[in-house]
Amino acid sequence: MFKKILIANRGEIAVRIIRTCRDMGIQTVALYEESDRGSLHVRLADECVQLQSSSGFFDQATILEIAQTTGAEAIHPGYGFLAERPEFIQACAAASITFIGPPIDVMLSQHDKIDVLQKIRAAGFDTMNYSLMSFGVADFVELRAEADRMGYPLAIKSCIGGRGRGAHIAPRAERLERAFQRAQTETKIIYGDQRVYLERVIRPAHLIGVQVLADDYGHLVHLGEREGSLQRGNQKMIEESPSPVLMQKQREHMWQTAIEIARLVNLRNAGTIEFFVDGSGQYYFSEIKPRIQMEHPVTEMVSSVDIVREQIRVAAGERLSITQADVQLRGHAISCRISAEDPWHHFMPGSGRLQRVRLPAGPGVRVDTHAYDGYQMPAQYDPIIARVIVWGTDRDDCVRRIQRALAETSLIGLPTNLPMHQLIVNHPDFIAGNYATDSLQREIPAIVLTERDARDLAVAAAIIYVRRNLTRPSDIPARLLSGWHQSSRRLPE
Amino acid sequence: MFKKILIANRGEIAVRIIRTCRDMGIQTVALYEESDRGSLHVRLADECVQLQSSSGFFDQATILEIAQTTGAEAIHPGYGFLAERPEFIQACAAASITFIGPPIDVMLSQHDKIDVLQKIRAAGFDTMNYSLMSFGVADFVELRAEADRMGYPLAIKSCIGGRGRGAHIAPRAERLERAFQRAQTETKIIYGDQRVYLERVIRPAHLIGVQVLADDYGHLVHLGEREGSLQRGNQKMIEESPSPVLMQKQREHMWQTAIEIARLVNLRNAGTIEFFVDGSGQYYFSEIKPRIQMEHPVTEMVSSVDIVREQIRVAAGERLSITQADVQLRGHAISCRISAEDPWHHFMPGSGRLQRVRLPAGPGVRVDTHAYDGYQMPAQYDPIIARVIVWGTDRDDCVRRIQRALAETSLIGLPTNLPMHQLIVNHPDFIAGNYATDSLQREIPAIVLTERDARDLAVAAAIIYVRRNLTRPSDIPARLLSGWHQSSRRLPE
Amino acid sequence: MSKIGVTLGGYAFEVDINPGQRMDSEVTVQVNNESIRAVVPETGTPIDQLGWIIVDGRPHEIVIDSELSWIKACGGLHVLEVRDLEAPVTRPVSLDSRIKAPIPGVIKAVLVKLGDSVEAGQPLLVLEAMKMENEIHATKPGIVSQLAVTAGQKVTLNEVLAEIT
Amino acid sequence: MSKIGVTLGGYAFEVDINPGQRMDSEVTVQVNNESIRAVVPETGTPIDQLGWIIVDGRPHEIVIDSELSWIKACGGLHVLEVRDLEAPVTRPVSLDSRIKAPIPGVIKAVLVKLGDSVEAGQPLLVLEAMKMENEIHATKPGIVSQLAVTAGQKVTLNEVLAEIT
Repeated sequence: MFKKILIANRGEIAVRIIRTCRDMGIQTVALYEESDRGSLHVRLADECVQLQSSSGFFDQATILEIAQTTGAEAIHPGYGFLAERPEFIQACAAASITFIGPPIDVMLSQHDKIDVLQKIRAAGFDTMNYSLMSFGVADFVELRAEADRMGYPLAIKSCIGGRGRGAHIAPRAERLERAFQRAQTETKIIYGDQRVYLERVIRPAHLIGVQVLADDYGHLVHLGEREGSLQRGNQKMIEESPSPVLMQKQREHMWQTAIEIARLVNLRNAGTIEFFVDGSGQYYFSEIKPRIQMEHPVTEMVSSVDIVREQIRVAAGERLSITQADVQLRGHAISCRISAEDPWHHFMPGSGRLQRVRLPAGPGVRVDTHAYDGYQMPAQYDPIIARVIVWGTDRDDCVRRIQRALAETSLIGLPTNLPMHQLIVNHPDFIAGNYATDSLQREIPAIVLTERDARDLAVAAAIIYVRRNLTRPSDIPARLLSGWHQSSRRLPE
Repeated sequence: MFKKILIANRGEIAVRIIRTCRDMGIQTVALYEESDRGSLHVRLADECVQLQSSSGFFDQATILEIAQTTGAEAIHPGYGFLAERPEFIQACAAASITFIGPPIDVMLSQHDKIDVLQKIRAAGFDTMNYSLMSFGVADFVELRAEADRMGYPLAIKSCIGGRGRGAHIAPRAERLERAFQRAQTETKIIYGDQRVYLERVIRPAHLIGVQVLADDYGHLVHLGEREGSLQRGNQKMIEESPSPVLMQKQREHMWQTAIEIARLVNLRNAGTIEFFVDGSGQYYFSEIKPRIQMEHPVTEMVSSVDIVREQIRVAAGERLSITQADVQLRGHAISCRISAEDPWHHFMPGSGRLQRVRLPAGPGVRVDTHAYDGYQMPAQYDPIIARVIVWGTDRDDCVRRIQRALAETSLIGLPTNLPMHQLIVNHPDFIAGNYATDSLQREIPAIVLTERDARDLAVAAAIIYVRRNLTRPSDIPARLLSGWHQSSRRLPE
Repeated sequence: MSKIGVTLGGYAFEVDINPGQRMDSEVTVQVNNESIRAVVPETGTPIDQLGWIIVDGRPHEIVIDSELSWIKACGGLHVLEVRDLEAPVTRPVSLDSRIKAPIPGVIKAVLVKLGDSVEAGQPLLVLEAMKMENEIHATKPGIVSQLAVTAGQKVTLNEVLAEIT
Repeated sequence: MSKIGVTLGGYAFEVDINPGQRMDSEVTVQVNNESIRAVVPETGTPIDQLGWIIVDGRPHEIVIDSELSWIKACGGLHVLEVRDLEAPVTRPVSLDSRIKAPIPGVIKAVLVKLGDSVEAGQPLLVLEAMKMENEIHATKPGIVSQLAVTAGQKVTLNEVLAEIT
């Protein structure tokens, strides 16, 4: 087993990986950029090195050099950044450092999404409908012709596998050009490649992934499925396991398909086979995510398997610690991604100091976060603050628990999407398990205050107003002073 | 099911109970004394009422009145305070309010400890050796005679069942009188009754309790055992489940005995049957704890059963949600009680403001606490801050995880016993599962700093010293100013 | 006795407070002729970090904006309007009409001009930040009474971009 | 250049720091002729709430006493002695010799008298607090140079009870 692992990532996923390393008695090396030196992933590591170049976590050469200098035998890439870069995996091999994730052959075979879809379809599995060609910057005319042939709605996606980003949906022909432009701009920024392809969109649908683990000795297990249909802007907001829409027979059928597809592509380490499910219960292969996914903890909660630990074991050449027969899926888990995005302000990401952080706890609650009280959240990264995951004996139990857990969460200092999560988990459709990929496109009605609650809050506001005025000026931080006094002075008479 | 429950307790156990109530969709009423109005148990409840009288949580009449005024149908007493007061249970019944705990007949039958021991022994179970008589203030001569007859070491214990407090040990004859005086003083304060009895002490021994749940329909299940041998001053510091010293056959035998004893006393709701185990593996009934115990979460972690939920179900007249066949004990759990006691200062309890609180999290970690960043800890209660509980697939896994969880815990503002817990869980004897009731009597060697760590900390101290001197005086809070400047002025030349 | 007018969630309240009483523990106020007891955290905490308040025996987890323009509680964010009814001019002390930069970035486009009449939700500006273009919308209907930025201009967090009155 | 002497864990170090450099991010110091880089939290946090420091690439979770008399790190509490070697008189700025009340309570007994020679760990006083009698022990060997309390006296938190020199 490795003695030391470098984590080529930051934030909550780096903390998540460091925790398992410590649980396994493995030392860790953390990386950070100047503005993020107070992040918990730095504080919890055994060693840490600052990234100096502007490429930061994309600076492959520097990161490999740090691994060698610190004596790390392996690199865990987390998700994003270097998680799916074949050239990085090759560079690791050349430097005799183990890459913790699917090996190069798997990564290369997943790199071109059209190839993957072709291969899966040729093996007899249903896939989404897709364009056989890819389209560059100058190919809008060809793309439009293909789009009109395929029919709408359509997704314009990067040809390179990745974080589900850069995809844009054209609900009808008139929106195709705008979607094409946006997709290409973002794909270029994210993947450094502008080629896109078309995929037919099923709407409403369910996005369901089956977690698969595999070692080098031919052992392959699945840990059940996760439903990740509740998305906003291609980012999953809430995930759960098992899916509330599948019946047991469908579920088992999908697991079997996932295992077969994983065997087909010779998947090793950890990966997720994702499917779209339509209204009739038919499911279609969408893509393979050859990495740890942000939402993996719901699977850990229902399976009691530490997925990161299995990743490390497999990368170290060991066998999986479990067989399929050992896996007992128990109860239900739900996960909410709390991020510093302001739902009242077009989901603008925020940055700055978290003044007060109180995370939910108690029975059945797990929190993965790199944030803490006083943490200075830098502006340049994904604004995720924490993932709140709960377990319950069944879905009803689990839903009440996530309602409770979110109600006990307190984050002061930054705008967050916490109230939006609360609206969702208290919505009758969510409670009934009745949602799909289009649910968050619909307006979610705001909380209606009862008169009694409104009165309570009015009393609170009035007392706080008086108390603020009574406070001696020297006790008021300058930013408050200027904020309030200036704004009241500035109001027109 | 109840719609509203009053929690006649505070702190971490009140938070624990409120969480399960919320998970069940039951409203809660919290109680608090003025100095504790910011505690999390108040903040998380649906309603809260301030206790005005100096008897506080012992003020039975007021608490019942509050239950009636707020429309609470049941009272959960937690542990301590009113958890084992037969007269309170009777008063609840008279007021048509359900007491959540073993019913009056169980409580009365457990009230006199000598009676209990007699009954259990008569049924053919091994008990600790004990004195058949009780002793009042004036009975030292008789007590000494009985003690000399029984042999040492001996425990002098209150005749009334309770929190394991008020017990004092006389290792030999010369220490008997002092132990007698102390036991009587404390027993009077805690239980309002001075009668004590003698019990032979096995040393070293293991203190192991079997968690039992029972409903009114004759269903009785156990959830395995907990080892609570690591004690300081009769308070368990660290608990684990399963016990590291029992072999599977012993374990199952003890479970069976516990079930039989529970049936014998007609135990209902939740209770723990406690045994002492000697060096030869023989075990002796010690007492029945007819209430939720502080250390119950280790059992919840290995059994996936919410004990508070079962308590509430049973009290509401429902059946247990599980049968013995449903109970699957999986993996291993360890719990540490973090309290504001200063291990470098004779375990003096502290009070005041917790300036910074960062609790451990991530896979397999649960924290029960009423504290948070900025919480003003009152002086008049048990100084417990938090219970950190971890789960692992086996004991080795679990031990590494508790080491990790404690290492990531940060509590600033009060002295705590956290470093003592760290010493224990990193000690080779604890790692090997090789400990007993006398282990914490031995000196635990302090952490020896490596030269490199010492150098790092010296650098830290020097930088902090310079930085403090550079800080403008107006930025230094008055208490620091006076602390430092005065103390350096006051040092003799 | 201070008279404070508070509007939120479609309700309006007049709260009478005797500022002579201690404001660090128990406070009694009058609302619509009813006397209500509140329990507040001790003083010393900035108001935007208070965290909780107990009103009439109900504990509320709250986060309140330092300018009293919103309060997060009861599972949502509620826009507040607080007026000191005894101030010489009773204008709201909260409810800022200015549009501020929610994130540092560069103004890519200005979609309105001074004096334009706008609807709530209408795009005013495009702000590029974190590699994304973000439309800045009007928070309420009104007239663009101030436009503080031009296309290409860098803006810092909370910099005033425009004002709708 | 400031010269700071630091003793802890049985080791003694001399740390040279140029106080002219910024102390809010990266700091370079000399220890035993070795140049070491440290990374510290930004200024604005009271020193007893700092929480972390990175020295030579190793992050340490720390809690340090505001009087610099101890540091909690590496899984334990370590007694510190910090001397400013360039101060006119080089006495420790930390290492308080006074015994303070660890909890408010009542002095039940005074077990030593002024001028007594005591050993480390020897009981000095009995303090009753929270219904328990607590013995207050000497923290180091020495002479009782001050005795500020008598039996029956109420004491507040951190009140000086005695001094051992």
